[in-house]
Amino acid sequence: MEHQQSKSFPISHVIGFVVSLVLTFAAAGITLKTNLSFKVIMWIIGSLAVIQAGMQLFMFMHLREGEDGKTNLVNMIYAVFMVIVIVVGSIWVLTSGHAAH
Amino acid sequence: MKAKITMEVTIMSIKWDEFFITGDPLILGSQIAIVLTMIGAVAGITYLKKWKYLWTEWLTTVDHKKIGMMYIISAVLMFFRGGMDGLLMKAQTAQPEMGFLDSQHYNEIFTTHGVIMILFMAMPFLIGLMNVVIPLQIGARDVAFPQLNALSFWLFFSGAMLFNISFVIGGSPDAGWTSYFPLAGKEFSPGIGNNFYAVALQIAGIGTLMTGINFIVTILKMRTKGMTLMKMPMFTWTTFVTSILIVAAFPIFTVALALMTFDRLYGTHFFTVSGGGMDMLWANLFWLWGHPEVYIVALPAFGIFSEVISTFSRKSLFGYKSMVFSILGIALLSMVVWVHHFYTMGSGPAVNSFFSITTMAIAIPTGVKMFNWLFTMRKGRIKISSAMLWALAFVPCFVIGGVTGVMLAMGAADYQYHNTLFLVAHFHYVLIPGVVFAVFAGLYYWWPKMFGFMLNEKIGKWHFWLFVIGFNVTFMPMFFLGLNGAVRRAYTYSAESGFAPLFMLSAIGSIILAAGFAVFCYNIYWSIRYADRNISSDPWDARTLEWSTASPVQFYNFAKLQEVKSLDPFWHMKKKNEGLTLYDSEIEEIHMPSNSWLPIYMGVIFGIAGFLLVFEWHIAAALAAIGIFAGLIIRSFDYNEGFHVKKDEIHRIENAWRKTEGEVHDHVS
Amino acid sequence: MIMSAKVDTSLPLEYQTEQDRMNILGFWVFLGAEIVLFATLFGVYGVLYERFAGGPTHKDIFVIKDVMIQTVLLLTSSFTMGIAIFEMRRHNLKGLIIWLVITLALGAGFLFMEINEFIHYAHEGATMQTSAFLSSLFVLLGTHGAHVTLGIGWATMVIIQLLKRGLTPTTARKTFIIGLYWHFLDVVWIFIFTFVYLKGLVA
Amino acid sequence: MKKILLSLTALLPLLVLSGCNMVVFEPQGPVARSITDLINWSLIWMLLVVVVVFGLFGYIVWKYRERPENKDYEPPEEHGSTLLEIIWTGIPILIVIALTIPTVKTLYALEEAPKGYEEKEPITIHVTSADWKWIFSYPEQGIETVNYVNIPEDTPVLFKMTSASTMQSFWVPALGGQKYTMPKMETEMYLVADNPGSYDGQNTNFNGRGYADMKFEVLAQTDEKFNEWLADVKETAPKLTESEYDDLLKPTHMGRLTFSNTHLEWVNHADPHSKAYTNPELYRGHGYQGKTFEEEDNYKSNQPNVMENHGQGGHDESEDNHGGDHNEH
Ligand code: HEA
Ligand code: HEA
Ligand code: CUA
Ligand SMILES: [Cu+2]
Repeated sequence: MEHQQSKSFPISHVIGFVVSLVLTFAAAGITLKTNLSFKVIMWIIGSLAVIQAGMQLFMFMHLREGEDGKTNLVNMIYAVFMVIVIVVGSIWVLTSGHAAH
Repeated sequence: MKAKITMEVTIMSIKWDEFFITGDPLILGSQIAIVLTMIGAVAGITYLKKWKYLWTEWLTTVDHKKIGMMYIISAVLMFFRGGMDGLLMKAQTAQPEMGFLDSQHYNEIFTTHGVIMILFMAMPFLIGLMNVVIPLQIGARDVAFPQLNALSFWLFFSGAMLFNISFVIGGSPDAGWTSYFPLAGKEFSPGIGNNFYAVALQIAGIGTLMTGINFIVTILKMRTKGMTLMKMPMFTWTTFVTSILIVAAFPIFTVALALMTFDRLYGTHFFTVSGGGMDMLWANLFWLWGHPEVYIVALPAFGIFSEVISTFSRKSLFGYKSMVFSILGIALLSMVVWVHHFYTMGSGPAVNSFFSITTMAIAIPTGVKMFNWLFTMRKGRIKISSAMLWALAFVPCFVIGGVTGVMLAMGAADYQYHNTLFLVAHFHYVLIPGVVFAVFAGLYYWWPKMFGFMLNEKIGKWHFWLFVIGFNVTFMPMFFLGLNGAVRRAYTYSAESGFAPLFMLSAIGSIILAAGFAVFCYNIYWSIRYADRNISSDPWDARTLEWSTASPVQFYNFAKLQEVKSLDPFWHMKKKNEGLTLYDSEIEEIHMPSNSWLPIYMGVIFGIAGFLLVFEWHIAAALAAIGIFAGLIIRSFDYNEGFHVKKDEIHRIENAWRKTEGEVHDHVS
Repeated sequence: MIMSAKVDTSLPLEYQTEQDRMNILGFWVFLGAEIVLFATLFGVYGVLYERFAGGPTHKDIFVIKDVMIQTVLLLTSSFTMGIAIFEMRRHNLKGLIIWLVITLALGAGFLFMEINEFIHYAHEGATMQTSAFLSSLFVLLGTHGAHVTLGIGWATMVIIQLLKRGLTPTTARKTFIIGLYWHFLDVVWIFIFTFVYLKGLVA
Repeated sequence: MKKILLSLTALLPLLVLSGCNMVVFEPQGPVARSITDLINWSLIWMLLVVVVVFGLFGYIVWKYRERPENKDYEPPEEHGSTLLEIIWTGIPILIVIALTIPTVKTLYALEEAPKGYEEKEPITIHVTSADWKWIFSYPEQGIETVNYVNIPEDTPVLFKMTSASTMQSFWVPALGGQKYTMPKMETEMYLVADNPGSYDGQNTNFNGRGYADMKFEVLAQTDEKFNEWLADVKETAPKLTESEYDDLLKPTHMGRLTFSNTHLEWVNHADPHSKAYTNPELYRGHGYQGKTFEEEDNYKSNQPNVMENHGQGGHDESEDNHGGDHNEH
């Protein structure tokens, strides 16, 4: 609400768009055109994805806008915690012990 | 019964001879009873000309109090069904080699018992109480999204009915409430029984998820002036945290059930034996939801006990802050303990150690709550009312359940307890004191607020003693049976096992338990008929805002939205004699939402689509699903702004209850 | 709805009434639930992604060129949706509707590609029933695709309301919420792009 | 107060009734013993917790209950006590730590051959659970048994476990804890019996209609007797054929069987790429039947609900219609 109403050119959107395209192609390039190990590639492109998602959240979705901005932030942090628990937890549990064939 | 029906009756490619469950007197009896009840209900309502009343006052209502009551009524009915299942199981295992139920039948019964008790009894009972109480406790006029709230109820109701109908049509699910794969898959359960599980729970689960969202927003945004988070009543706090748990956990179940549906209906390979599926993945997803689920039912119960204990000790809650932090701690920890339900799956000592530690850690915040409750009572003046009795009995009983939980939590020891009756005893010792005692306490406590009269205290004590004694006699023996090697879900056992005396004792206990429940039903009946209607709006001398308005509560809850300065605001208002009177000048028009037929329509259409899907009649189900989309579109274009309550009407209603207030007698014996 | 509709005109349209603020907050909470839902699907995919059961593998079926086009389509649509909301905040109804329509067109393009992709997979003998890997792949992609489809239908309803009623606090709020939804689907796609397609194609 | 007394008095006769002969507290081998030790350790602490809470509860409720004399007593305003709250957070933390350390130790220890037996050459037995029977293969000895397993006393036995159908759990409470058996996977467990004797084993993980009777016997024998038995089996027991094995895997109850070869010759269900022996036709029960999906590797049977008698002591249970005759075993 701070900005925009007055501005006539959506500069932050354009920047966000360009950056997201750059990140996307960078990730594709790293995956397809380099000989890094699987692990390294996954860490790099994973981080790029997280950066890009964060950008969408803050620049396009105005996560912190309005009187509930803080609530939204806590909500998203909690959601990320859940994502880690579910994804990392499931994979850990189901590929340990006897399942590590 | 050995004769197999070979004649296939197929009309419109539906196998009618399989459609209705035949050949069992119990089920035939239920079928007849259901049809008769339905005819009776329809005839009765028609005769009394109550259709219009039913439709406008209940079926289309968006009033949180009425929705809450409908939840509670459904929950009591479901308790009855689930309790009958429990009694049948106890009858079957009362003696070795009993022939009362065969194994298939027993399997169906514990499955429906578990599902119904947790999802269609405990959940709606607690959600019902939340619905009635939360807006009142935070001094609001309704929840944030009243129409969504009605939709939640109707989806729950539709799911519950769909699940229950499996008893007489199509066949009940029979793979346990956990429905482990591969057993629950088409490879080993080709009948449609488990489709009922997948579809009915899905429908009800969506309703629950929306309840969670609704209450989060309600509590965040609709608290009355001055009520900061740290001034919220404890029941509001637990509801808030429970809602967060619902929103965090139910989507996992949604996915798990959807994948189950795909495996069963469309031949995918998530959990199957063939095609690379992984059975352990189901267990993992189920408990990722299932463990938080048990705290989803436990936390609101803790909130109810906090209110009841503090009110009847005439003291504010001891250690309010540490109570809040322990709720948050329990909620957070409850997301990272799920593996304790399958230590025996062999994920290795590192995994098992991690989850043993997180699980045992839950004992710490729970202990904090325990001691806080005890010290709330210390130096108090403990009034032993029916509501308080339940809270008192909760403490020792739940500690038994809790410490046996900690024993189960020790991964290595669990190798000996797992899937035995020791485990069954543990979870009944947490679920019954933790949930059932709590809803009873809540019901006795808030009954006058809901209906304007009290439940009988004397009958209430009978209800209490029978139930609590019966409960202990039923489930205490199971600990010892389990330690002696008796496994769960076995429909019978041999005479040589030596289990017989304890099983018999347990069966006797369940009869006492059932008697207790019957007394409870009688109490409701007696009180409706005979209880004094002339009671005060604050019969317990209570502490929170719901007691500052009329009993039964007027449809707009509060004529004037209060301002709150401290914890236990109503207590302090009474002490300081502040804010209790309403001046004419303070009355303003009140804006209220209108009734809507959409929620019940959506419930019905979801039920129909779900039913068709269960029977794998895909085209018909898809057609019904169009009705769902139609409902969504209609909702999108619905701009009904509600209505305004005129000042005169508020005047009239407020005068009516405020005038009599001084003249009533205190009914608590 | 309960609070009498006190209007705070200093805020953007969609935030002006208490009920609208509650709807927006409620939608954010709902998005939290959606994140958990997709996380579960990703977890399932992460567990099953090498269980081919003798069927086709990632490299047999993924076509990077098509995936890149899909990605660009969706990224662009997220950007145009941002512009649409930007126009809404400038009270430019016409601009809003134009950008919304562009967004939906891009979304439809994405869907078209995805359906083609599925048909292509089926031709390669890769169906939902073939293996655990493919079951989890189809359900993950399909859930996202179903969300996009729903989003298109929903946004169409909102456009009709905008045409009928113009920009009011209520229609603005509805538009804002569909905007959030649309961006969210893009966020999910970023992770599908990375952890499904790129991961499957790492040498 | 009365209620605690009541539940306690309910407890007493129970203890007497069940005697103290609860199988979990009478371990017959080092594995079970290590778990029992852990359980006993936990019981001490749990008893302490129970005593403290019950004591406090009884005292407080009794002392501060409302009586006619204290009707006028108005309780003080009290909001908490940091000191007390720290105490009842701290002590449980200590208790949890006291429980954690031996738990983790035992968890790790249970994965290995038990202490003191590391030197002894373990024998390996493959366990294959099927609906609703237990198949034991001795690959080294080349024999196979159904629903009973003989082991030498005082020797670590490594059970390599898998399932030919649903998920089951292998449990011999007198000898040790349980572990799941799952199709296309292999779990492992060591057990040792101190002395010759017969121990009950059973499935604890619910797997359908025949679950309650899915039991087996573990017979621990002296080395001599065990070798005698082995020799005897090799000489006299028939050979298992593939088609007999297919029949064996159908969902039935049966008595004991003994063979002088093992099914591992043609299939090891623990192999993730092994054939899946599933046939929904055999599991049709009452109620409406949905559509089932044919798998390539299913063993095809076009005769639903037909099961021949097989093997010695075979006891088949064909279609168990609803309301059927399950009570005769
Ligand atoms: C309301 C429901 C509820 C609640 C509150 C709990 C509470 C707990 N549960 Fe329970 N549980 C179930 C419902 C519940 N459970 C159900 C339904 C199942 C079985 C599902 C199925 O398989 O069908 C189950 C199964 C279950 C298992 C799986 C066992 C198995 O399958 O083999 C385990 C294992 O760790 C466990 C542990 C615990 C623990 C540690 C707690 C703790 O939260 C308890 C904490 C409380 C206390 C400890 C008492 C008070 C504390 C003090 C007085 C402080 C001092 C105490 C100490 C330091 C110890 N539970
Ligand atoms: C909140 C949850 C809850 C509650 C309240 C209960 C309550 C009861 N349960 Fe339980 N139970 C579960 C949740 C619950 N249960 C779960 C999750 C399982 C696991 C399922 C599975 O394995 O998949 C289980 C399993 C389970 C088993 C184990 C089955 C097995 O493994 O073999 C047994 C066996 O005795 C049992 C018994 C009972 C009994 C006797 C009651 C009693 O408390 C019921 C008391 C109520 C009544 C008796 C009401 C009816 C009253 C009457 C009919 C009286 C007449 C009235 C009038 C005339 C007005 N339950
Ligand atoms: Cu179970 Cu691998
Ligand atoms: Cu749990």
